[in-house]
Amino acid sequence: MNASAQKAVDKQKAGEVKEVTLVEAVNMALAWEMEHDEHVVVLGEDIATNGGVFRATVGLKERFGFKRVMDTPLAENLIAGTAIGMATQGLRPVAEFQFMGFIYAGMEQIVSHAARMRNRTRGRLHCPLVYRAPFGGGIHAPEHHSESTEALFAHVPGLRVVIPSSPQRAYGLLLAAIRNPDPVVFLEPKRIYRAVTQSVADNGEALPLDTCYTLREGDDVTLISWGASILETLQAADKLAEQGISTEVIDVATISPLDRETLLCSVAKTGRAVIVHEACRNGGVGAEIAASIAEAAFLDLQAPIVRVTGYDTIMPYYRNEQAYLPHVEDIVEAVEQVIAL
Amino acid sequence: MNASAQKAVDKQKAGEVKEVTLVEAVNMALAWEMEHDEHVVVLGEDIATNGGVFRATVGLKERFGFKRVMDTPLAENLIAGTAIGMATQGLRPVAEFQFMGFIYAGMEQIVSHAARMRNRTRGRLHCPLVYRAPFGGGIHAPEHHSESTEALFAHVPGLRVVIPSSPQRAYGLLLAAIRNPDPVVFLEPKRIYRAVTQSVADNGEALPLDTCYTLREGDDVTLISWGASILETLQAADKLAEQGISTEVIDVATISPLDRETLLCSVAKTGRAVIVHEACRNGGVGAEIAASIAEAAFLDLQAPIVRVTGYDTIMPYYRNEQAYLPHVEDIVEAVEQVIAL
Amino acid sequence: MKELHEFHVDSTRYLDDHGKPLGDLPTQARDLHRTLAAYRHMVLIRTFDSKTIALQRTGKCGTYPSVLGHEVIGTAVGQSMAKTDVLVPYYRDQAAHILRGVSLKEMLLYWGGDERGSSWENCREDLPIAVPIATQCCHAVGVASAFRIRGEDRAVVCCVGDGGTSKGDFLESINLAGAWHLPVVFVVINNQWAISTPRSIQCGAETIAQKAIGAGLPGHIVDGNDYFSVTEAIEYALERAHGGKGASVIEAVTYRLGDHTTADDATRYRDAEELKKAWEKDGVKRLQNYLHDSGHWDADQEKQLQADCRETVETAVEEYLAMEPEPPTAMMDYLFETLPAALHDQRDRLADKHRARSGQGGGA
Amino acid sequence: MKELHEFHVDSTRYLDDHGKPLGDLPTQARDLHRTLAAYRHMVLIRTFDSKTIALQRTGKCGTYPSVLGHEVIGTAVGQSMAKTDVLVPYYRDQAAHILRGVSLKEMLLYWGGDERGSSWENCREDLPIAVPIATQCCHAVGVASAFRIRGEDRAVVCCVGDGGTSKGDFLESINLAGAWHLPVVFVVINNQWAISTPRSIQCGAETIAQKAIGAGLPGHIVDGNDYFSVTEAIEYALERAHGGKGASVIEAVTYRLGDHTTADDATRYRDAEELKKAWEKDGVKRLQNYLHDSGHWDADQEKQLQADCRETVETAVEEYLAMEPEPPTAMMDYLFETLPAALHDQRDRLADKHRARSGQGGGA
Ligand SMILES: Cc1ncc(C[n+]2csc(CCOP(=O)(O)OP(=O)(O)O)c2C)c(N)n1
Ligand SMILES: Cc1ncc(C[n+]2csc(CCOP(=O)(O)OP(=O)(O)O)c2C)c(N)n1
Ligand SMILES: [Mg+2]
Ligand SMILES: [Mg+2]
Repeated sequence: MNASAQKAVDKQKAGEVKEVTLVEAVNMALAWEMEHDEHVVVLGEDIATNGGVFRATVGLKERFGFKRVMDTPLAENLIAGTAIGMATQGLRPVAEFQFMGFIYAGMEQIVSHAARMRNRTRGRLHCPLVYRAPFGGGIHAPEHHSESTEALFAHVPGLRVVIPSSPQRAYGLLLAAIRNPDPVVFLEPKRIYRAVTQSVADNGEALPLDTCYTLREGDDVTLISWGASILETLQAADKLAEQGISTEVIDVATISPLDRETLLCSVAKTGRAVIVHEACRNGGVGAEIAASIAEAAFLDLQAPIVRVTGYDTIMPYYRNEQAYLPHVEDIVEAVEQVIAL
Repeated sequence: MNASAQKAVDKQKAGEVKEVTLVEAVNMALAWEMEHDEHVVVLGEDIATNGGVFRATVGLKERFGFKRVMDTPLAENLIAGTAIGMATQGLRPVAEFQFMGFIYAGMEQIVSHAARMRNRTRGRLHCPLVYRAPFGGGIHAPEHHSESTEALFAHVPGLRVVIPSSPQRAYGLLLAAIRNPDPVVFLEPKRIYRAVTQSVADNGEALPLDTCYTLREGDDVTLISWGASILETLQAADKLAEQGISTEVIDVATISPLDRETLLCSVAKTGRAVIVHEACRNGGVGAEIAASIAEAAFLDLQAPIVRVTGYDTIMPYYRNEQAYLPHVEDIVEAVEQVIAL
Repeated sequence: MKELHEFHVDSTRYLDDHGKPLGDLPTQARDLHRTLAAYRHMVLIRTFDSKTIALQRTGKCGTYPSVLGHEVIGTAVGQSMAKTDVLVPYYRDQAAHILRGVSLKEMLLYWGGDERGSSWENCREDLPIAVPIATQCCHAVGVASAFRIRGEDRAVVCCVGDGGTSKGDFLESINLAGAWHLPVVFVVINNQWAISTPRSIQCGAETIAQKAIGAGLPGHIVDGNDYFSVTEAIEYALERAHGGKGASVIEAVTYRLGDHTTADDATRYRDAEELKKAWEKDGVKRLQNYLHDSGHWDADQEKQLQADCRETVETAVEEYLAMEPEPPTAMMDYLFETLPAALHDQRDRLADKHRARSGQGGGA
Repeated sequence: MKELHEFHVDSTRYLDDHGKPLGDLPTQARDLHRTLAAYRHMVLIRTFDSKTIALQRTGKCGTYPSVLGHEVIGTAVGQSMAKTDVLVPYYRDQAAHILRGVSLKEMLLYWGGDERGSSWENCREDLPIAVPIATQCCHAVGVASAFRIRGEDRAVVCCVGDGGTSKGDFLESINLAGAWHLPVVFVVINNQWAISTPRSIQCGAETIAQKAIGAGLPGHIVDGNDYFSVTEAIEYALERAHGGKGASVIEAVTYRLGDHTTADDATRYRDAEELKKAWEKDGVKRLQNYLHDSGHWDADQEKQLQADCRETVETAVEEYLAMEPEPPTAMMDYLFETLPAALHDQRDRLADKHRARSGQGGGA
């Protein structure tokens, strides 16, 4: 099909509801936005001809051409910095880091430039870009392919850090991230890239950033999580419901800047909070959430805030990775512990 | 003076008590250790002939020769990685990043290799190295010269992050860091590089890592800080004492791994804690400390833990940097606030 | 069974140390008006430079990197670029910035610790000064990519020091510029020093220009104190870039005649003799000699120029000194397009404190 | 006024695609024993490779990068290095590792998701496999610096892919090797692809070897499927390194005959025809032809070798499969030399959970 025919078909399909996985939702959002905003370009290693090692960008090059869908040389620092240059020119680059474990080479560009261009120039230039990276463990991958270091980015002023945990949120949040006029680090939980499908209307509707998503309402305890751990958190909520414990489950979604209000309202109601994340505990985003709640909801809290997290060590290679990851039982145990107080 | 004469003179002088600033103490520790351990080498930009832009390495090249005191090309990633290669060979490299704001290019090497070499090889190889960097604001420097991003390193398993706040601790902790068989990120608070002098015995005695230092004992509230903010924290303690408020002041010193025990013991006694740091608040090391205390000392706490920190924004250029930094009055106010509860 | 693959870079010089033509001059030299403007600009920049150092010494400006010895290169860059081209500078490009439209006052604000010093009323698309060495090179290829993607006939000039050429950013960027055939001109300002680190320690290669070879780009060396050779090289490279012929690397060889910055003391690490010799090659004096010798400049004109420059600079300094600092809340107001709810409290606190401390009713 | 600075890299080939000498062979070719050992090793490695892929397909091993097409280079590296030299590998150097003393079982453990796969009983100083592309290059110059500092007569061989040559780490490291005159040999395994990214997108230069020029190093290109040219080049470069003559860059040109890893499907992005042509240049077959033609190898020997290799590999696989996983507490036990007090609780929790889950009394 040639480009203009494709375009027509696509317009017809707009709003079509599709049953998709999280990674397909990412692809759908990219395609929608490229179709509707010519400023959107994507770049990264193996994203064009190969469609990305996880197929997140599949079909984009065929549809939008190699000028807007760019395979780069192998250099993450370059990818991070090139996107910045493009963004200062009003493009909306979406740059992929193949795995979060390889984002560190781009750290200087991200911290010292992407996050600062607007502030430094007092708004003259800004960086409407998205850095995408699959993250997290549990897929039997080699070393460096299982990282969850979202906390490193959450601490950097000037960045937004957004993490979807379902196909619908992947679609809506990625659209919002691309349209956002400031840099967004968009981390995709690869363990649940294909875990479930969901109906997503391909209608270009973004979901709000900077807000938590309450996935389940409850009274006894607030469960706070994001990314792939939402899966186990919801499973734990089910189990706890069987025991008669009513949990409120919150997907933080934008881990920085943090929507403390939703978290505090929930804890004001439940009096208890358990935070679940895959990243190691020491200095994880769970620490900021716990510290914020413990400070602001001091009088509401009926039990200490417990964190269920990865260990403070290097993610083991895959034979032992399950021993590192938080499991449903760990969450259940933690809730039982805080409920007992 | 030739090398062996110098050596003799130096031996005589061993143990000599000198009145030195923090940066001189750094220099003294480096010189001591290079004299007594031939495996110690130093490298970085402008550290040899120029003796470092802050003069931390002055005289080392003259004394120990250019083979052990190496000016590198301008590339922080290379500096970080070269030190790793040296360390796997049993050298004890002390690599300087000229300012903490330029360490990010070395992030991949630090996170993915220095912190992991021992674990990855099951102890076959390891990285006994020190990454030194001056950090923090308040010296009227240009952009990127005032960073306090210690939290980024504290979250990385396999690293130690050590911050001295006095000449004595600079001397003792740096010796300990060099002798430690694992990688240490050693951050030097440049705002107090020359703020005070202290008597330091140049006797090669290291101070323990992984432990907090209690600088002042008290009953009403625990003040927790590190680095240059220790200065204001101690000043606040004095002011508060005048008001009849008795504070315990703790210098965390090793911010990762964290000596939670000392902090918890203190809070068990005082029932209140105020954490002071220059870094921005969101996801700072203060969050981990607050979360840990709030969890473990839930029943001891008589007031919420308050954090006195930099704002969640980019460190302003110097005309407004004082508006960003935490001041004595801010600490005093925070203490008054928690005491009132 | 053995085969050789051969490569080269070229080097060019038109004026000797005293401003005497070594042979035929390039076409650009026929434009007397432009040459005179260049000389006037160099003197202005030099005047500005020494004044700013004086301001720093008296606490009225922050750490400042002197442009002494780099005026010719910056002037040639500024003159050669089209208005719609984009400059991606490092921090010693004062001469280029001012020609692009940055005001002396803005320049002072920047080094005076005020972010408004990069908000630039003119040259809105030029990138701000990059302090982290060589990082700007990646932005340059990004800007050039944007031009290519949109099919615009524009080019980028990216400046970087000799020290900067050791850093991955420069090397990765020239590689991309070569692979993607991007309209960028990399100008390496080889002033022989990176703070205290001499050129010999940066790199074992004979020239820096030859780094272009590994990226598949043409490399040129020019005498950075020879206005004509710098101008010719940049114009040639810009023409190629505009003509879709891709990127180039120019190594402009000069000498840093001042300290690295006002925070530095170069006598610690370099020879007085070396510095003295470098002064003999000074490009500003050289161009003056050339103009003088060719009958286009005299002592009166020089005197007048010096006075004009002093006055221009004085006026700018006064404007600069008269600027109130921004309110502290400015530190939050440009972080994002819209301040996220999470930061409202902090901004309020900042405003309150400022009000309390400045004892005013309003302020923030 | 114009001057040219000239540079070159050379390229070498001794055997044609069918193993026929194109002229005189280098001295190394006279060592029949070594050549036969090389051939045997390549076959072993190829046997190991296909077995490991089969293990992965049946869930008994993790993602694995096939060495197909890289056997000649790794074998030449492994054979040429002195025992006291240090290998700084990337992740496709199976052939070199095994010659250095890594066991097949250790190799399997590594790709089987077990950290003990890098604890290596032999070659204790070789660096482990580096997964983050090109990062190992910085370690290589660090190791070489250590040799120089201590005045030891040792050298480093650092391997990196063609993709890796675009990354700052490689470029910064060759620059340091040139500036510091370090005893390193950089071997670029140019297999034409970086996952799906063809060589032409990595870099606009004609060759990768010419990147050496910018670092002031000699650059050599060899046919990476020609055992003799690879061997000669590495030996020559190692001799220079040992002789205090500094570093070199060797570009060994080959083709990745397999998928990038078992997680990849190369048919998505590359031509069947291209692959077929590459097989015609296969270096293992080529060396077999050479040995056959020169009367040193026959079908019986080949049959025997194949059987021997299968047996060796089967034995290693059995040993590997019989290994119990480490206890989960191992994830804390090698983090630091001594476990910091801050982590005692977490280790205890890990041990408890493991005990509970495995239903055993001890375990951790
Ligand atoms: C990434 C980084 N590292 C270190 C510094 C500190 N620093 C500032 S200028 C400089 C030397 C730069 O030399 P060169 O690139 O030759 O430019 P020049 O100052 O000589 O014009 C250094 C090391 C920095 N600004 N950025
Ligand atoms: C820093 C980094 N970025 C991305 C990756 C993912 N990745 C693994 S291999 C590879 C391609 C490497 O190509 P090349 O260097 O040519 O080596 P080859 O695999 O062809 O032998 C990529 C992009 C990685 N491992 N490290
Ligand atoms: Mg320089
Ligand atoms: Mg390759």
